[in-house]
Amino acid sequence: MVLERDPALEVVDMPINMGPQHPSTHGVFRMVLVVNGEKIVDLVPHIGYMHRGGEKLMEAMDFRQGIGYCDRTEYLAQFSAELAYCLAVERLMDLQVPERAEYIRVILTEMNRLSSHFMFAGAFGVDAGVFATSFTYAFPQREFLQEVFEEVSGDRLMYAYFRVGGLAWEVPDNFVQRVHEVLVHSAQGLKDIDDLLTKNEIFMARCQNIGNFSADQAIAYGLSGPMLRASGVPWDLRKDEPYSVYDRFNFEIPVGNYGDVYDRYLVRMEEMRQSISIIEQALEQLPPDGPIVPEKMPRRLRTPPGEVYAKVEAPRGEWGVYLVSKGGDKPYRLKMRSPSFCNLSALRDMTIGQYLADAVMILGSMDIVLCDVDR
Amino acid sequence: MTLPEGQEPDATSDPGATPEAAAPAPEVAAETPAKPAAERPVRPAKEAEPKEAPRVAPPAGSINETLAAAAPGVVFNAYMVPEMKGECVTVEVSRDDLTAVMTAARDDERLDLKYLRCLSGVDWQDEGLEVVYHLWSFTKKHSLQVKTRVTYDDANVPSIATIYPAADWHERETRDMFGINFEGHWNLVPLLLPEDMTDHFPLRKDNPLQEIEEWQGENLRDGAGEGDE
Amino acid sequence: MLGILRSMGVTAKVMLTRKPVTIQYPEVHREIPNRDRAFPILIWDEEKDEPFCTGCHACERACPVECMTVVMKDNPRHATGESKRRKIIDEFWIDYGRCMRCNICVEVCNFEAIGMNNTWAGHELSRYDRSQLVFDLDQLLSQSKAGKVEPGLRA
Amino acid sequence: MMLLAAPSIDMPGWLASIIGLVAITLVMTVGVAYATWYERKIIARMQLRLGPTRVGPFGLLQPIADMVKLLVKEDLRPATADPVAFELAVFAIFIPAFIAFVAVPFTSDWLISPLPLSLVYLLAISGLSFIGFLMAGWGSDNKYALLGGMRAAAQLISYEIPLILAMIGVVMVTASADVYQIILFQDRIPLIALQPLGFLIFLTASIAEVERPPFDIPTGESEVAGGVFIEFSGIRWSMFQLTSYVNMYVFALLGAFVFLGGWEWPFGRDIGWGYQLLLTVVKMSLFIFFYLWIRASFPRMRVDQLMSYAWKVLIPFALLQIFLNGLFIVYDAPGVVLAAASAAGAAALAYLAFRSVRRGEPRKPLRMVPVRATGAPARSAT
Repeated sequence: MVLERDPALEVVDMPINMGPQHPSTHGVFRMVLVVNGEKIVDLVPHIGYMHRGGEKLMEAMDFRQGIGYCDRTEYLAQFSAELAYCLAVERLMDLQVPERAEYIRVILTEMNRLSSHFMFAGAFGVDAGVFATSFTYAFPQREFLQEVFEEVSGDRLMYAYFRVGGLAWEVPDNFVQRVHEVLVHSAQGLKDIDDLLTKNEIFMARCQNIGNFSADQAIAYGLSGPMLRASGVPWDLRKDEPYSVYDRFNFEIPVGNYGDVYDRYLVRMEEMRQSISIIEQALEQLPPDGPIVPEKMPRRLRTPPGEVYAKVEAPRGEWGVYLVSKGGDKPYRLKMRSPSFCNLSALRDMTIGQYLADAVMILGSMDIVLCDVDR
Repeated sequence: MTLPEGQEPDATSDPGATPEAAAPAPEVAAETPAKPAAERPVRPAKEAEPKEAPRVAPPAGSINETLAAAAPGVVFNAYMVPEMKGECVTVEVSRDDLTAVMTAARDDERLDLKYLRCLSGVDWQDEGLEVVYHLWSFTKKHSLQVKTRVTYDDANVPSIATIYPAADWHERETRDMFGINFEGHWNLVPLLLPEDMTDHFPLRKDNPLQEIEEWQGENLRDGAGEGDE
Repeated sequence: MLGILRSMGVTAKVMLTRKPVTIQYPEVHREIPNRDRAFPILIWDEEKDEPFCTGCHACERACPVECMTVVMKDNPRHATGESKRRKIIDEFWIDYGRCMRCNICVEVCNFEAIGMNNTWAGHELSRYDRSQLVFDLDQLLSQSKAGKVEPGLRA
Repeated sequence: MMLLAAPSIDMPGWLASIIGLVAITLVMTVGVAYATWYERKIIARMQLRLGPTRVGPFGLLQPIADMVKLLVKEDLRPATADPVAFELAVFAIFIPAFIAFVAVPFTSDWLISPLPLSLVYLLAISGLSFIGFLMAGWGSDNKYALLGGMRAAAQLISYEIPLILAMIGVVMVTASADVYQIILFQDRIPLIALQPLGFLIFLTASIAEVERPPFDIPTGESEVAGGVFIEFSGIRWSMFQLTSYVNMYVFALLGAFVFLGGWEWPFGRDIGWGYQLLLTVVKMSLFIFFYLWIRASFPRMRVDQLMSYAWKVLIPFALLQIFLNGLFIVYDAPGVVLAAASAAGAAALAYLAFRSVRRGEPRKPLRMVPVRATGAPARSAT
């Protein structure tokens, strides 16, 4: 006898709406998960809740005004974003940035990488389920870094400190000493988080072998930064297409073997150590004085017509600016190639087949900034 | 296929020496603060002087020659923009050849451009809409910039999302912002814009950013309306 | 197991050996650096007993978010010879709700007439109504007039 | 044996029980409130923070303020929720947690009702709460709540087994299923020395039973955003929280009684009820501190890891402990042998917990690609 199957008892996949208000979507990001029990069958990401038309707004802003908008786009790696924008305009205008300004840019950008990765480490621990401990270990260190940024630029988050051609104003007199102080703190915070998470077996079990992406996949999906390096592609713009004065430092690029979430975490932790080393080298090489803007700096920034694609290695990956100018003091078209956007587009293929809790971890390992995704 | 004027590869000039860049623009004189504030120069009242970017032919042995060998039968126009400091060769292809060029760029071993770095749309107003692809090769360490141009009325470009999965979201974004229809894309629904906003393309130049801004400025100047809600 | 013990070790060590980093904010204010950028304020010329600002619109023009409104007038004290400023600021509004504190107005000012507030008073500006965030000339000048502010960043 | 709340007045036993329970409920409510304060302070210190400081000295009145806030908060019920399951879920969790105290001997005299099988009673009662979680999860008509409820049910049932098996080991050694008798058994040596493996299993399973990190997947904040409690607010939510803390107390007390010797060890039972109570509270606090410590230190486990840990690691080891105890009883070996064998088992458990997570080959470390400076050294300032 064959039992009649009750259609009400049919096993169906359940769509779950995760976000826009969810503790671990890192901003207003929404994904519709289709789960079979706890396994994810499908995932549909929805972005755009933070879309403010930044590219359009920057078409109406001149090159100095636009810098402030870069901060607001990539609000965890503001200096990287500013640097990419300034590089683009400098290339168009053919400006030579003075030595000292370049070094200060490198120091600040690398410190910014530290603070951004601290943010990642803290938030990622919380995604893994640590009751905010990683967060509270990371955030004081981030705060120390921000204090230096504030002393330099005057603002804690929206620095608007880089200018086309150099810097807005001199760093304070005790800058070098302050950076040295803060690096001690950063190393301490790094050790705390390392002790708390890296070797913890539960953490390893949560991170290892989820969200694996091979090198070919990562390249095809246009991943960049730590995501790409964790997949085994030794590619870092600081090494491969050096900008600013990055060709003057010795450092190492961590490259993962498995391309999973744990490798991404490890790569970022190692990058922080390398950043500390870069900052120390840069502080040593920093010219004690000198101009911070080019001598032949035009009063009003006007570019010749042209187009340029400038990119920097931001903490999240390649932050590129495609700038088209028709002449004048405003961009004709400005495209921000944000690493968060490109990395996030791979979320669907990384997540399918994993557990529900892993989706959170994979999203956390991307270290997205939603403002940067939506722009 | 409309091509912009003056893109002959011989139009060379040194960008740093253009008089516009070097000459300081008139600033408000410090001694005479009594300058009337009638006009608001923030507004781009007059269009910038119509000039084209200087373009030079790529040197011999550049990547465009490899591309020509890799994708035979494709007609393209190769040039370089001096501002890009020689690192990027641009090829302009017709949209009919785009798929062939992209496939060749990805699969040909001499090119090996596996990485789609960036995909941007540019609105050239009278000269149509342009899609710019930035490609990069990890093994060969060279890059290529591919451009294709369409008109407003026939804004269809073949999708390359099957060739480069990275293009998926970029194409959706470009469709949102410029209304370029990427034919063959598997899921061309609005990404950044609301789902129902399919007939309005914010990044096109005919979109009234200025009016909105001015309206907000007016609102501000009255000192009212800001706290009304 | 070792990693688990290490995790427990670090939390225990922190509990026993380190001081909390908390700053009890409303009672304790962190010292803010000299070049801190809160919101722009206008600066009072103590010598001439009038604002530095001549109402030249430079800041208004340079403002990326257009949060400023400037109205200029003839300086009545120029006629009497008390002041060298022929024109002076008549009305000045800054919408702090719109301002993004980019410092560009300070950079473009030719008279050092505007500066970024670098005191806590410049940060603690919560209001119940957004319209109260539009500051007029008197409000913008009051802090500098009282000698409370010496902006660290001036053009 | 003197009964709590009925020291001298002659009253029927059931009335005494009810009065005792009400008294304990009131005491526990305050106790739980202060457990939250304790938790927040301790975890804050572990996290470089201060914890509550605003309300009262050292934030001591913070729990009261929280309670008042939760009581006056609007009690919401989703329109599509199942009213019966939703309303009753709270009680299905709340009541078992509190009636567990009937069998808890706080001191040698303070006991509401002497039960001959009080250990069984405690385990059985505390295992009831999964019904409430299922009701809450299903009744909320929320997918997160449903996931949380299912997770809770699976977890509670799975971890009940190693817990009970560990307790069976204890019962075999002490030859009694009465907590009171088990405490009396430990007059010279606490059972943690004789049963380290059982203790380890109990400790792990009890954390899972009270759903505290790293086993808090039913309420996992970062995944299911509160899980079963997602639709509850105000008084209902606070009752859930209260219950989860009360459960923590119950298991902490159970651990203190069964493995740490309760009020019996190390001073004997003649030290007076005050000291006995103090001893009980201190031992219970040790457990609670351990729970808090774990909470501040560990990430959350994933649902499949959680289940496989219970079924593939804890249950076999609990059976091993029972087997060892059986050998000990049959061959009448000295206690040292049992302790040594159990300790070896505990070490094996710890090792396996370490190994089982790292399945397969050891991971390769990161590859470091060196970058050497190629650019010119720093020029002098131009």
